[in-house]
Amino acid sequence: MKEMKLFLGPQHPGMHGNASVHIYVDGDIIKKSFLLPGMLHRGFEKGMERHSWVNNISLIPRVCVVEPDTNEMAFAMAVEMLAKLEVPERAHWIRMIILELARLSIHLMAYGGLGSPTGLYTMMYHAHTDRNTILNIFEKITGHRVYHQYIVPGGVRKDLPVGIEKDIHSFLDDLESRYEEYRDLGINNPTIQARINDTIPLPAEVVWELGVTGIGMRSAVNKPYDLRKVKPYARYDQVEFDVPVAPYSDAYARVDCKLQEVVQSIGIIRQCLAKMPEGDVRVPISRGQAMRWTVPKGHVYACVESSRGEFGYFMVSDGGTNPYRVGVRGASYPQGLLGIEKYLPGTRLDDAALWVDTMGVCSPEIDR
Amino acid sequence: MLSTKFSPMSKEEVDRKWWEIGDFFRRNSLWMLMYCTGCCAIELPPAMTSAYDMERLGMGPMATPRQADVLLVTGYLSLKTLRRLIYTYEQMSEPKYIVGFGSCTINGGIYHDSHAVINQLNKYIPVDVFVAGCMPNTEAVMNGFVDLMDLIKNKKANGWKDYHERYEWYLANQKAALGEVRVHDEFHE
Amino acid sequence: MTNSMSNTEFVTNLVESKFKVLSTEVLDKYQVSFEVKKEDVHSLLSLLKTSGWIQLSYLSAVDWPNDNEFELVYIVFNWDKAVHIQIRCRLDRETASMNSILPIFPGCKYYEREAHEFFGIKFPGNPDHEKQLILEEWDDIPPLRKDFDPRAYSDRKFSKMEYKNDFVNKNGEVSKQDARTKRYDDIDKLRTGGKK
Amino acid sequence: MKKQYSIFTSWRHFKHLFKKPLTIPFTEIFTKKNADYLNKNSILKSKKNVECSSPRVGADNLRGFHTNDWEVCIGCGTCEDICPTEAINMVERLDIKDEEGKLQQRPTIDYGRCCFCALCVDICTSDSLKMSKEYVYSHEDPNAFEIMPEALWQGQAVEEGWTKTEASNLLDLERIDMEHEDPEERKSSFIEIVRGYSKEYAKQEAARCVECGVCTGSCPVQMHIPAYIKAIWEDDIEGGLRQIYETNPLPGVCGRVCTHNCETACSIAVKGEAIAIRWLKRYIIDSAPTDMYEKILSEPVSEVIDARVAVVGAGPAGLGAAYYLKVMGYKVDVYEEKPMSGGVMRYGIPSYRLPDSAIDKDIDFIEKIGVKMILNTRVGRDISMEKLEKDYDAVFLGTGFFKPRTLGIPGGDHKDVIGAMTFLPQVRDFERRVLKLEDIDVAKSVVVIGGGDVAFDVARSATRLQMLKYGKSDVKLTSLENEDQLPSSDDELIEGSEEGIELFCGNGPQEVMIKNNKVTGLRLWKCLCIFDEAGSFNPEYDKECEQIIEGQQVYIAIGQSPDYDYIPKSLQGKLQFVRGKIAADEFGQVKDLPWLFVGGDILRGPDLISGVADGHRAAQGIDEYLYTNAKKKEASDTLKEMRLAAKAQTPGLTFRQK
Repeated sequence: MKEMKLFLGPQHPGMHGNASVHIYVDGDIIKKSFLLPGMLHRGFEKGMERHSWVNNISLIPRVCVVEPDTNEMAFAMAVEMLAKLEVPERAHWIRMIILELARLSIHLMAYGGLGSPTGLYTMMYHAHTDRNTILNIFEKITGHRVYHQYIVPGGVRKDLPVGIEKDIHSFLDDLESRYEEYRDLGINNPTIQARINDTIPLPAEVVWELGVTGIGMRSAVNKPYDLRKVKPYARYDQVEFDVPVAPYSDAYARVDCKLQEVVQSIGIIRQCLAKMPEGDVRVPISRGQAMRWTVPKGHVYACVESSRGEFGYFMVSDGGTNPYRVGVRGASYPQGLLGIEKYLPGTRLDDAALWVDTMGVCSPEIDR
Repeated sequence: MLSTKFSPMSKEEVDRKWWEIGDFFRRNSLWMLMYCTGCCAIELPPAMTSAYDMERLGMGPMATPRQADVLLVTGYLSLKTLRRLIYTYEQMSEPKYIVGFGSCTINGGIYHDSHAVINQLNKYIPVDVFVAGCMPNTEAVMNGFVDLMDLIKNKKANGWKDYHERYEWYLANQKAALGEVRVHDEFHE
Repeated sequence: MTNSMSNTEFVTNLVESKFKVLSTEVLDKYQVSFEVKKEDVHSLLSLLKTSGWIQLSYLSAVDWPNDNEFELVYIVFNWDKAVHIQIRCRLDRETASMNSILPIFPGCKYYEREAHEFFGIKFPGNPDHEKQLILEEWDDIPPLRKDFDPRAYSDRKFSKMEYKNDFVNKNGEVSKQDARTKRYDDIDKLRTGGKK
Repeated sequence: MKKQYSIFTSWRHFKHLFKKPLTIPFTEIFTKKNADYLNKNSILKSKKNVECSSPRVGADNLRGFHTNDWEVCIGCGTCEDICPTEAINMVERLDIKDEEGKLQQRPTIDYGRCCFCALCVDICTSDSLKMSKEYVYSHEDPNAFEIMPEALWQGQAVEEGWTKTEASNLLDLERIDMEHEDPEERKSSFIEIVRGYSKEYAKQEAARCVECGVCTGSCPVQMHIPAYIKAIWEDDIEGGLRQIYETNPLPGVCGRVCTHNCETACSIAVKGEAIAIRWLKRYIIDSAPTDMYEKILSEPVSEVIDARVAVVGAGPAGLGAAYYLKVMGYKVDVYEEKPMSGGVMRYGIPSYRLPDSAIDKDIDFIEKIGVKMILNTRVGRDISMEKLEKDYDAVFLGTGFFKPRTLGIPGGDHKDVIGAMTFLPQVRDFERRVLKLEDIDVAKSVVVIGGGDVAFDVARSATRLQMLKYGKSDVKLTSLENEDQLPSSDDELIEGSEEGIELFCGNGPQEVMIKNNKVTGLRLWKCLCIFDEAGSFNPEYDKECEQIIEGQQVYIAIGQSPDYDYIPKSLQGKLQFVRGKIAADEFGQVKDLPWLFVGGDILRGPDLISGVADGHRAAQGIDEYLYTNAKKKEASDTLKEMRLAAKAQTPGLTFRQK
């Protein structure tokens, strides 16, 4: 049969976000494939150089749409490293609550998103409705459902609103009570299992070759390689949680790990709410009004564990009011670009969307 | 005595009547194209799923441009997307409508000084309704859709006609920004 | 990991014993940065890879037009000895070229391609690095160079909205705002030493 | 091997069929307008639902559309500066009342740019800009997205969403502390109290400025305050110095003793402590090295116009006029009665506030650019006014108020009742070692009458002299005004109290108690109100509430009056006097005597910096008089430029002066 070129995306129901996978198929076996990124390119790294330290907080969350908080956190950590800022204790715990809520939200979304390549839309309906509740909680805490602009260098922008603990607890209880339901609906469902078992496996040696991090790596190498454990930031060293791992990384294992992380995140949030001290939530970067804040010279790299892996900000300051250079290491860069090029050939056409979904390829952070 | 005087309708009047009837059905079953051009698309899943359930308005996602009535431009458009969006828009069957989401489609939003993002969407393709917000909350999105229906009812959503009438103008703007509208995918491989 | 030695000390000793390091900076207990000569980068990365720094976290460049140099940054990570290592080297800006590290870290392929696209640095050894990746039909200097002004580019190519709303008073009164702005602009010129 | 589940495991979801649906009803999504549409199209069934339909109320923190309370907004434009998307533009609205500390402009917001980050709210200096809980807005016309926020959103009262809190505040409301000499130590010497900012502290203080320029309008000379503060922040002393000299030839003096109306107007002061504008100005002058002065010095005056102007009185007004006239290219001679130039700066202000070195630095600069000082020469005694009129093309009078005002109470003419302007020059002469300590007659306990800065100067100088003479101080100060309404600056009040001055505020003196021809004290009545209903000075006393405070001397610092003896009678007949001041136009030009200009206290007052402003305006007036009279022709282009540049910076009248 003749080789044929197909586009998966940018306008495709199975594609997450505005990116395109170019696939050459023979029958339905992929012969050659590429990701065509850049459709969400906005020139962030240039934009950040052109905004002051404080203005950047309105730019940062927009790097990755679904999980803005890891961006904010990595940016804030980088600035704090440069300016040698001591973040107030309470701010650390609030940050962890926000980060874990964001992790819940994106795992739910990805789990729901599994509905489109597998054809089980019920999952999507459940997951998005629960995610909507998280977004409303975010709105109460941060002032916006999606672009929170809440974690800022020096702490968080505002203290938690009164009574939010109740909202969070009731949501967590509700989610926990329906956790088994979620599993039954999705990965315990024999139909889904038949679809995702042994689909697009990822051997450990390929992981190192590609540089994949996050769940994709942990489910392959069977080791708790999670930045929250390996180099704890915020106060992750003071909470107890497990890092779900698996010995064999197929689509099933990755989705399974995601779901297990949901349980861990629920636990972390509960511990944070219990352990959180009272106190200030923010310190300014330096004296003076915000537009005249300056940060000492230096080169730093700060990274956090996002739902898709290591999310890092490389930052250079020349001592001025703007960052001199900000580089963003998108967590899904390896699996999105090199993974699709090297690893999709040989699999079936209909598995391409599953790869994009289970590896969490997020185009805005690749394009920036 | 009843006078049954039959006055034949002119062709224009007949067309108009048919359009009105067509508009009634169209506006009550607006099918949107599932194309997430930018970040505001993240508020669409709640609108599509059970929380806001836009199927109550007769709206639903469609996989291909030829089936869809509404193109949602969800936020900023990089040049690379604009090329593909113009393709998509031109593939859609008429009448077709565009909803512009968020600040970026109106005047560039936060990316107004970016080298890769256009500022005013309605210079390149005609937009019928703009929804304010960055990003607009789901409620704002839903209200935007009803605004569009209202406009269709009042025969004000004529962007697609304008695209015919002033195609030269649109094309000139497209060329000014893009150089060439054609997509060359082979560049990248 | 030996108990007597922290991870950062281990790295510093390891690198400084074998290479001539221009500057070393221990940023915190999880991060060390080394500035080395361009020629040493490959052997240093190989050494680190064999010592456990098997993950290439990031690769990018910084433009320093005043020094007429680019700075390449490689960041590698070891999951067992949690230390991020920054390796930085400087390249001449006019003839910016650096041999690809593809044989050491295959994951660098797209990072290098991007660095070429946004800075114009060449990476011999990386077969695809000159192809466009993110941008499409780009018609200006690489956009992350400091001398590229995205504002000017945007103003030139994409028109901005000119609102027809008029909130200003139409009584024909003399604008005080303009006078203030002009006064401020005049005085600002004195900062550069200009005088009557 | 993964566990195999039954195909029916997922069927338990059917139980949700019997639960209350999670779907949000239309009435909690749509606005009334859209609900009405849905109702008309039979999608929303009941008409009743239309009425109660409104979108979900946003959270308390929601960053929705902006509201701006125009009454509170001061038009500072800080929101415009911080906006990361350039969505905010300040638009001039001349229909807003023009008042001190406010600008006649208000923000418009472009919702085609706004990213709802609320940075503008967090940095708003007056907390007027807020975000509402409104978040639904759509329109077919893109022009409808530029909106001028007012207290109402789209004509509707709306709930407050995101507001500024202490944590989210982006302004720095606390002033960097200025080091002061310790009260116990400083009160026994005349060393300068305020030490001045170090470079690091000055930069930190300068970093607090938001560059709004509200201060400029309240400064009598309209200094470019934001510009030179920015210069400090960027560590460009030379640039800052040039900018300062553009509007103020006496910065060293003003950096120490200015009344700093600018700090009252400062937009940071709305919510916090004003920028220390005065100290920052002083920092520039103190840290500018001599060679930098000389570099700037060599620039301004290169050519000379063939016209001569006489300035009578080398005080702030006279020096201001002389400097700007010289910069325009005129030949200027300054006549001063006293042996040193500086007027009130030299003889009226004690050196712990204004040391001679600071005055010298400023006046030397003026002398070096070619202003000729003719000292020890009193017009009317050593040189006649007629001669000035004949020899010069124009004459500027800035003779000030130097005659002490007397107190019309019994015992007020006793020799131990001393006027401030008699005492203070003595103090300065003592500091310069012209007088010895024994020559000054300060009693062991004194009473000062008056509540202004001068009264405090007298009281604090007396304290120092007492400390030097007797080793302890006993100074009482009484004023008509209550403590919170004292006309003096807050610094004086605080520092004076620290130095042990006893305050008897809110009392009017009735009699100087004299026994055996010696002053023993002062009888006071409680003052009920100072001004009568018509607003003129007419204090009312409570005779019941009487107290006597002891003191062996009484100093009177209730203001000064002018001395016009030097003006010949023939000329005085042509002048009009209004409450002791000479009537003249805005530029100080006297009607019917176009060659005569006046300024300073005898024109307008009330403080040093206003005198400089009068001088600057008079310089412009003189320049215009000489040219409109066709007396002079343009000598050269550079000269014309010099004149225009100097005139371009002429200040208008401030709100207070109007």
